[in-house]
Amino acid sequence: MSNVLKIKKGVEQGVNELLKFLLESEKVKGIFTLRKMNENGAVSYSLITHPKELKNAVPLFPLMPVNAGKILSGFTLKKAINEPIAAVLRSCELRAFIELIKRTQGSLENFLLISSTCGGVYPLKSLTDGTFKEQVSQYWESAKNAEIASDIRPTCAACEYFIPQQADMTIAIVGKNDLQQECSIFLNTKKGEEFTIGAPGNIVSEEIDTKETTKLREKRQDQKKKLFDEFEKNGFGIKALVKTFAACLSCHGCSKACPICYCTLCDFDSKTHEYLPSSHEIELEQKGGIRIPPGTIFFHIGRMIHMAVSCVNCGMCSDVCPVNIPVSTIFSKVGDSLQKLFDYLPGKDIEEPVPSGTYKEEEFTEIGE
Amino acid sequence: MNEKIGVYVCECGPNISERIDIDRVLEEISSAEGVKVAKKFGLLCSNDGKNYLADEIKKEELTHLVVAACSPREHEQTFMNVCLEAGLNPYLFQLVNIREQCAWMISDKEEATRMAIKYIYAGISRVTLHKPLLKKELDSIPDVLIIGGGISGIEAALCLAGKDRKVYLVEKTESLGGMVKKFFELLPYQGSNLAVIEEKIEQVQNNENVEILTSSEVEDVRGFLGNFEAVIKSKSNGSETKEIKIGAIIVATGFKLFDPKNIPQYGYGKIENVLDALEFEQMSASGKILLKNGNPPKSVALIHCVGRNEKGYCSKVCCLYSIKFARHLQDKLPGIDVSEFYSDLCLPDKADQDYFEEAKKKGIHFIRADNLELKEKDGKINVEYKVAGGKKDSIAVDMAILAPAMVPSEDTSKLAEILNLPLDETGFFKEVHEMLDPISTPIEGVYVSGCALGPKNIPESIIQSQAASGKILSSLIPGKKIEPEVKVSEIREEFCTGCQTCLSVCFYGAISFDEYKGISVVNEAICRGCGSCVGICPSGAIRSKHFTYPQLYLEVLQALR
Amino acid sequence: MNDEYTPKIIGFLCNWCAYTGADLAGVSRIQITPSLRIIRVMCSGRIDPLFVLKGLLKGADGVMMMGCHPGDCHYQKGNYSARRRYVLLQKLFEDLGFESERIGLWWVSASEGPRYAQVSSEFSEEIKKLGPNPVREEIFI
Amino acid sequence: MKNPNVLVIGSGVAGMEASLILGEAGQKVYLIEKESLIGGQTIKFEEVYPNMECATCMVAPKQQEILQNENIELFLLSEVEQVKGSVGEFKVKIKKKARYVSLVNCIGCGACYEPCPVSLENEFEEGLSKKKAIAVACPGALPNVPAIDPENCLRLNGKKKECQACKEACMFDAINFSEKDEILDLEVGAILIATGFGLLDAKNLPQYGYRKAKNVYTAMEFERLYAANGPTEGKLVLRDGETPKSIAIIHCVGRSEQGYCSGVCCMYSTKFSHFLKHKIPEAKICEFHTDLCIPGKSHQKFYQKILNQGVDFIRFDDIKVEEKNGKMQVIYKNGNGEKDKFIADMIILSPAMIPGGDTESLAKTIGISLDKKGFFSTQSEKLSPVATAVDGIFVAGCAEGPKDIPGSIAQAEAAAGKILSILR
Amino acid sequence: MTATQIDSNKMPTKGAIIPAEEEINKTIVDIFKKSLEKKCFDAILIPVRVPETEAYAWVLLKDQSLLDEANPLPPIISVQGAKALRSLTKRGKMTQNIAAILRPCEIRAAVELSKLKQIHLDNISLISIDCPGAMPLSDYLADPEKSKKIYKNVLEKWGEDDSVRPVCHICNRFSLPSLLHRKSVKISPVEQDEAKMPSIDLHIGLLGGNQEKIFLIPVNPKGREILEKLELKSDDSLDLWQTKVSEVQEKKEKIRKEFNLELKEKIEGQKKLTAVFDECINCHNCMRVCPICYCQQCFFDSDSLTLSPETYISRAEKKGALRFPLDTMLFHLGRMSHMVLSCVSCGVCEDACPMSIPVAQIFSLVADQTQKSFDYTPGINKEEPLPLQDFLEDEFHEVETPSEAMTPEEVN
Amino acid sequence: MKQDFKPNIVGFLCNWCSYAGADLAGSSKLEIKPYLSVIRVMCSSRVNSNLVLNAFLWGADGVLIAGCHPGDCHYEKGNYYVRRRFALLKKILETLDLEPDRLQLSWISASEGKRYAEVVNKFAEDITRLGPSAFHTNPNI
Repeated sequence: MSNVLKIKKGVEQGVNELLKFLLESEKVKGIFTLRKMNENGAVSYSLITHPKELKNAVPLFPLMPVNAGKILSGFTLKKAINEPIAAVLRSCELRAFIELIKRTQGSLENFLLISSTCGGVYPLKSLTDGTFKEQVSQYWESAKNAEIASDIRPTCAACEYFIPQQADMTIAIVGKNDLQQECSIFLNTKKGEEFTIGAPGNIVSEEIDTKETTKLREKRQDQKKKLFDEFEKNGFGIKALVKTFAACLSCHGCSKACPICYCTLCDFDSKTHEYLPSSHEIELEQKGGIRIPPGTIFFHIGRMIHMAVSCVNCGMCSDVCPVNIPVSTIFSKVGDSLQKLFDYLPGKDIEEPVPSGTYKEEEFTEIGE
Repeated sequence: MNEKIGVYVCECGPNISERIDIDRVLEEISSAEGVKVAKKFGLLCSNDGKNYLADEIKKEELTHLVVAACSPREHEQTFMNVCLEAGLNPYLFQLVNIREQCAWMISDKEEATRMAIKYIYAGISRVTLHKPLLKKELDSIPDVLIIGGGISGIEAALCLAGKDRKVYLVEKTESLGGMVKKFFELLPYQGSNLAVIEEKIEQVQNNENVEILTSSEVEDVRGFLGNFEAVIKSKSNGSETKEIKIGAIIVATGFKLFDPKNIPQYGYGKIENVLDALEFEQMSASGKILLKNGNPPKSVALIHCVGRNEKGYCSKVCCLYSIKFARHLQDKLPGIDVSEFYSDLCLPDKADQDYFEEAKKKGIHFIRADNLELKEKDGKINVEYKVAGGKKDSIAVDMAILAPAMVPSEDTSKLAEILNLPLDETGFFKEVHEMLDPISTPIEGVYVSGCALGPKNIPESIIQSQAASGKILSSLIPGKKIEPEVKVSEIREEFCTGCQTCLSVCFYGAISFDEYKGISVVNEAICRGCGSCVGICPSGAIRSKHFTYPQLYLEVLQALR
Repeated sequence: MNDEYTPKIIGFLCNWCAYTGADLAGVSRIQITPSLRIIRVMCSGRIDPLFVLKGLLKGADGVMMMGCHPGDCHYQKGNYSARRRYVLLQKLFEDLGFESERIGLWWVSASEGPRYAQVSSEFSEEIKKLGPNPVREEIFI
Repeated sequence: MKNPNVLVIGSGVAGMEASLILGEAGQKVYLIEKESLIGGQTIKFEEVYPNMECATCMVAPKQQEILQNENIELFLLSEVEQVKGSVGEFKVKIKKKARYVSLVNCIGCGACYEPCPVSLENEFEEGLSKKKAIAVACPGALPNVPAIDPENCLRLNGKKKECQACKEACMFDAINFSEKDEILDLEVGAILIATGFGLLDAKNLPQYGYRKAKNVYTAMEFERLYAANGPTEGKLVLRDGETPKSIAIIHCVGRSEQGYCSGVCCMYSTKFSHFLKHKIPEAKICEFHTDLCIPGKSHQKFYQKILNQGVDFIRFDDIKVEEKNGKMQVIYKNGNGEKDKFIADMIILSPAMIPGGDTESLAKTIGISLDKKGFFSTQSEKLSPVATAVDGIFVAGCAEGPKDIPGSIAQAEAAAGKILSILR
Repeated sequence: MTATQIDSNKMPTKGAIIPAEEEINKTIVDIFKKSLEKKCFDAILIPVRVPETEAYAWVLLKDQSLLDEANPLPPIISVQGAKALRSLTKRGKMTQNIAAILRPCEIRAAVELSKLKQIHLDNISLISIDCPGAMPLSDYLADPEKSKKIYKNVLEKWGEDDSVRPVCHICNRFSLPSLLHRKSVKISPVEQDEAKMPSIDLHIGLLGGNQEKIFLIPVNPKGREILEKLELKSDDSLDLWQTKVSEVQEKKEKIRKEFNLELKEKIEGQKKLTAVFDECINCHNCMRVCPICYCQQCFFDSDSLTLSPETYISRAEKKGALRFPLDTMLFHLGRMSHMVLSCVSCGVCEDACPMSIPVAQIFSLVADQTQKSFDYTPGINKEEPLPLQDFLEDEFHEVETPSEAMTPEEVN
Repeated sequence: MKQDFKPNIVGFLCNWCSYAGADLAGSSKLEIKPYLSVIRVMCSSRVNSNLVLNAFLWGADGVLIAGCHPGDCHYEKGNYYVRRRFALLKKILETLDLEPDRLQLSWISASEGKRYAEVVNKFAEDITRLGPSAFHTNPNI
């Protein structure tokens, strides 16, 4: 059981109320959250420092233009912030941020982390093809009923980690019947409680995990299985992969959008993987023909080797792919399996080391003998 | 962050203190991040001030120093020396100019204070990104390669060769002396002094510190000031090549004459007894001034400015030597009729005019004319011309001597390529700065002297050789190391894409391309730190130390406070 | 399948144990499979999974990784990391439907010349059974 | 053992260049300058031909270097009194006049000018502007420290002994009225003379109307007139404030009287046209010349460019300037012997370059000879164009004869080269 | 005349006319099969359909059978051809003779890259083809079958069907030999004419062929040599092709003008432009697929711009809010300033933009203006220097503050 | 136009000419409007488009680049390159109608203290007339 701040307002207004309180009471220097930019529905993350700008804040808006974990990492890369900032971000974004901090790509210090039980987000494409407005009308209803909202990112539909783990406060959405009347904010940490002292609303005690959340988790798990099965049905092995990645432009947009891919200069973009003309010619001699630029499969599997154990299934990679390759499905399938192998859930615990950076002497002992 | 920045504001007597509210400045900036102390002082550039600063650096264990005072052009060096003395790397210091460009320019105290605060903030945030730069010292070779064994090359060799400095004198032909050896007389108004030349050749031949390589050519040169390597190919020894190491190079490859055949109306090569100046020099040197038919000429036309318009410049020396020819002809063949056809007389040396006046008195005709045309007529040469006002006229003479423009010698462009030196529009080597640095080239340590740079008389050629020697003697001292510029450009290898754009804009040839790695490489010994390459590199792979992007970028940010 | 077929196998051997072991096999004149091309690395921990991946995608029929036995690493811990990476790689191959049998990791000490010969010829045999790596004919890879 | 120190007399471009080269080589250099600032004539120019570079920008870094180089000891307001000894061991006496302002204490703020009650003609500005008895020659002068003119300072010349307006204004205690002239003894191994040139006084040639007709300027006056740091801050105006609409530039002023061509006047006159054409595009400009002397590989091109811009070049045989009804006219005979005239608002004279004012006395002091034209003579018959007849004494720049800037610099570098060569 | 206008006197007038028996695509492919047979080339770089998919990839091939699935003019541009060439030759020149069949914008990008030392063109014969444009990647991927049909129509009705991407629709550089670069290069006048020609050897003319024949047009001696080896006479008249090229050109110029006027209206000014780029999510796909953006590491991806959080906070405080990711506008304008003079308006940036921002249209508009002011058309001839690596002493005075701080009038 | 608008102008000055010119303006006690912050660079050619754009997009109301007059560059050719780059940038801003008047390129020599003051004051006036840059307040930039 934990303390819950109840604000008698619809969840969206309620959160805004809280944010306004935090900023106006100068408990925080700024609010990092989604902000509406124009009438087309485009949103972006913004650091809001003036309460008047909060009118455009849409913290729970079901779109993810970028993974906020990546943004916060860049924000605190040089050093930690020295005054408190409240950051509103989704579970997978928070997990990504924590994964990055494990790699010293940022700092949690002085952040007040606000998250929510997540109903998923819509693909960015829905914004550009104009379907978003219609789709989003269903969103809150589905969340309330602990259903999978239709048309959300496939990876969201298959995400079972929608309850954030490391947040100071969690806004309950999934399965909350009274969404439109009441905003429930779970105060998970001492920090969360301290910051809400004096906030509007009253405190009660509740459990975040409910029957409803379990229901959604199960549905999502089913969906995941379905998704993975479908992928496997499409074929396995090198031939299938070639087909899957046939249209790949080698733009590497997936890696740029990926929160976990934090390298300044990606190895696959570096000189290491440039070919001498002579090696092209040798291969041409052997095969009669070669794809140019080469290394499409190598890049994707290589990237997988580098980051799949930390993949948080946010789905950014699929969204930015100009040729609609289901990158996130493949990565979450492989990620899922590798994470199980090392019994590791990315972003769950900031103290837990990244599997590739550690080992146990007594593991996999059958190997190599 | 563990910076301990000290900020010191100089009152500069009343100059700053009366125009800027220093106390407010201090109050404002003392809370800036990383600032450990912020203080003011009466006059920091005074001895007291310098001692005070040095003490402060030590006492406060400062890691960075910001001084807000006058222009860096005034006292940057002064305070850098203070840092050195106090054991702080001088590049961890920033001088903020709040006098010239702030106190003295803005009369409103409030505004001046506001600007001063901005500037100091910029200095503080910039200085935190400063890197300690270290002076580099490179060994250098004092030896010198001189290309060209004419009067220029010989003079330079004599000036430079010494116990501790060897000179390689490379000459393409079989013997030293160059053009001047073909003359019958050197300086017109001082009598025949060819002996001086012979004496110099002998001196250089007897100098054990000069290695003379005749019938040789430079094939390849690599390196930079103090450390060049050159490959010399000798034609006489069965095309043997020799590699030498030198610290500096002087190019003294001289000139040749414009070929008058290019201008048919002078009839050169077609009409008998039309000579060019060099042919006449040699004829005179032989002592026999004769026409093709074996008779001495009775009348001679001297024609100036042959090729001047075509080449687009005046060769300066032709007027004087043509007068020399005229007087020589009068001396040797008394009674001869000599006419000089000129466009403008160019006699800029202080003694030239007298020499000319004397010639005029001796009855030499000076005719300002244009549109000259030489035609064969009755076994004589008919010179047709126009005088001012457009009147046509003509005279018939036995012999005509053309004074063609001086043009670059054959190998100039080839050598320019080997040495990576620029040529100017006229095809001569181009000096790095026509006014200020007339014998240097963009490649530090490579000098050009004499007519390889353009038309010149003998004393001027000698002066240039001595000048090049002077530059070398002062910059390449045996046993002393050379200290290249510290604030140079550097390449971040992994980010360089090898587009070579930086090469194209580097005036000094400081950047080369590493074919193997596929990246550009800065030679820090050559780079002067202008940052042109940084300005054009799209990826930011090249950056200039002490003026890096983030440093400037923080200044911009503070400017927008 | 052609009887003549000799697979191309790349072996990444750590300098201190496996490579010495291989040398020992040579000195002892033990017959080694001719399919194996050895690449020496200082430690099995240096074997970048990308090496392995690249080898396979460029047409190697098999890749062997060999290092010191656990606890014997010349650099104390390198082989533990290698083991994790190998496990990761193998799992990944399985997930993607690659023939994960084409890679293998063995601990071979400096004195284990015969073991070296044995594991390599066994692996070679297995690869032979698998046949040539299908990647070799793949143009659009 | 030869004394490695060098005495350089004159701090124009030649003197500076030689000092810097010698200084860089590690030689101790005593640089003597009779004025209160360094830089010589070049710093008076706004721009230089043929590339129209800004002279100040070119020279300022060198001036800074002179002031900062540890090997160069600068003596301003100083002259050579006596030279004894021979190569490797010259003994020199220098007279250093009092400046009355401390080079160490003064920071160049200029607070002292304002209160000074004396107003004088500024010689540096060719008399085109005024200055105070305590002043720097021009804005940007280096060192940026004023000097007091003792002849005109009311306190020092005794007219108003109690005046100390400047001292009161100075916050740095930089002014010291009790400073005295000093005699200094120096020992050097070699001496370089780089005392530069003067211009023939156009007053001596009455036909040009200088100082009679109102708007006749000498070349040097014109240089200052259009200099951005000059008396009008670069504004091109006549004495009455009008902008000139027709300008005559007369070359070869004094050429036949002096018996030589100065070699640079044609080019700098053309440069004036370039500038005038640029500033006052509609102005009519006429250059009067005799033989055009434009050697140098890029000079003819420059001349051609100006010619194409519509500047008239007229070859004259005979020329004079007259003022009639307030209008100045140039009356001349052209190359064909025809008489003609040109009405001009402004006339610029390009007078011959002559030896610097104290050349003769310096030659006597040092004990070396002058040539027929009054310049220092070199051993040109021995092909030693920078060496004088006395071993160890060299000459560079216009002290040796009329020269352009690169010619002076080359000679200075050559002299430095010879000095380094003999002193090693 | 500007480089984009057609000077029919300078266009090649003779070539070989090949009748197309079935599809023109097959005719072209057959020629290339023959060229491999006749050893005109050792290998060919051409787009090939990936088996069992609708995707196209660049393949360098020797094996003739691979040509069966080749298509020199697929309905889409997947990887920009210049990028493929760069991948092939960035580290040095090929030793074998390669024919590369690319669209005009791809060739031009390749020529620009060769100036930037990213492509070694030695031993590579660039073969261009009249290009009707390509379809938007997203349209094609949504329904390949339908798209193929549409594209057929595009090929038949040059310039009329606007199912192609906007930048293709307004492209006026669709036939390379019609472009000549204006500036003389530093070689002898005898070679001048040839040097002004685009840096291609051979051109495949489709215009004027009515889907019944194609024109093989040699641009230089090497091109003629190739035709000789193919046993083709190159003395057929190209009148048909020329006329059609001029006609389409005229049409396109008009469309382009109107289009750009409209576009300007939409994006011009601070507010509008900011709004256009508001939706940018900073994925940098546009830069990554851009053939001209050749940097190993984009400046805007590097650490040069990372600052401490305080600076961001203070920036936010000035405005009340600050958008993240930061500096997207800086990225677009900065990238523009880096590459726009070499921009060939190939449109791949727009294709790759997940937010459907009209990047290519904007860049193409700016490229038009900037290239005009530098009198530069990118990618025509490899000898022509890149504008920013070159200068004239006397130019662009209009951008300087007049050196007269005071005019004579003011003085008076 | 508001009375209290104090524009923020960033000026990149080359060390050898323009910075010296600015110093001269100061030592000549010429009055300038206190809106320009000077950033010293060794050569005007060091100023790349990113620096200018940075300043501009981050809210500078005006950006001035000043260098030696053409032909006077201390590094011989730098200012010719910067002029080209500047012409490009100006054209881009012009095409997109992004207030190109907020950028200025001036040649100011070491002796032109007066000119420096005039240029800066005139520019400040122009910018004041233009009013604050909208980038300054746009939270999306």
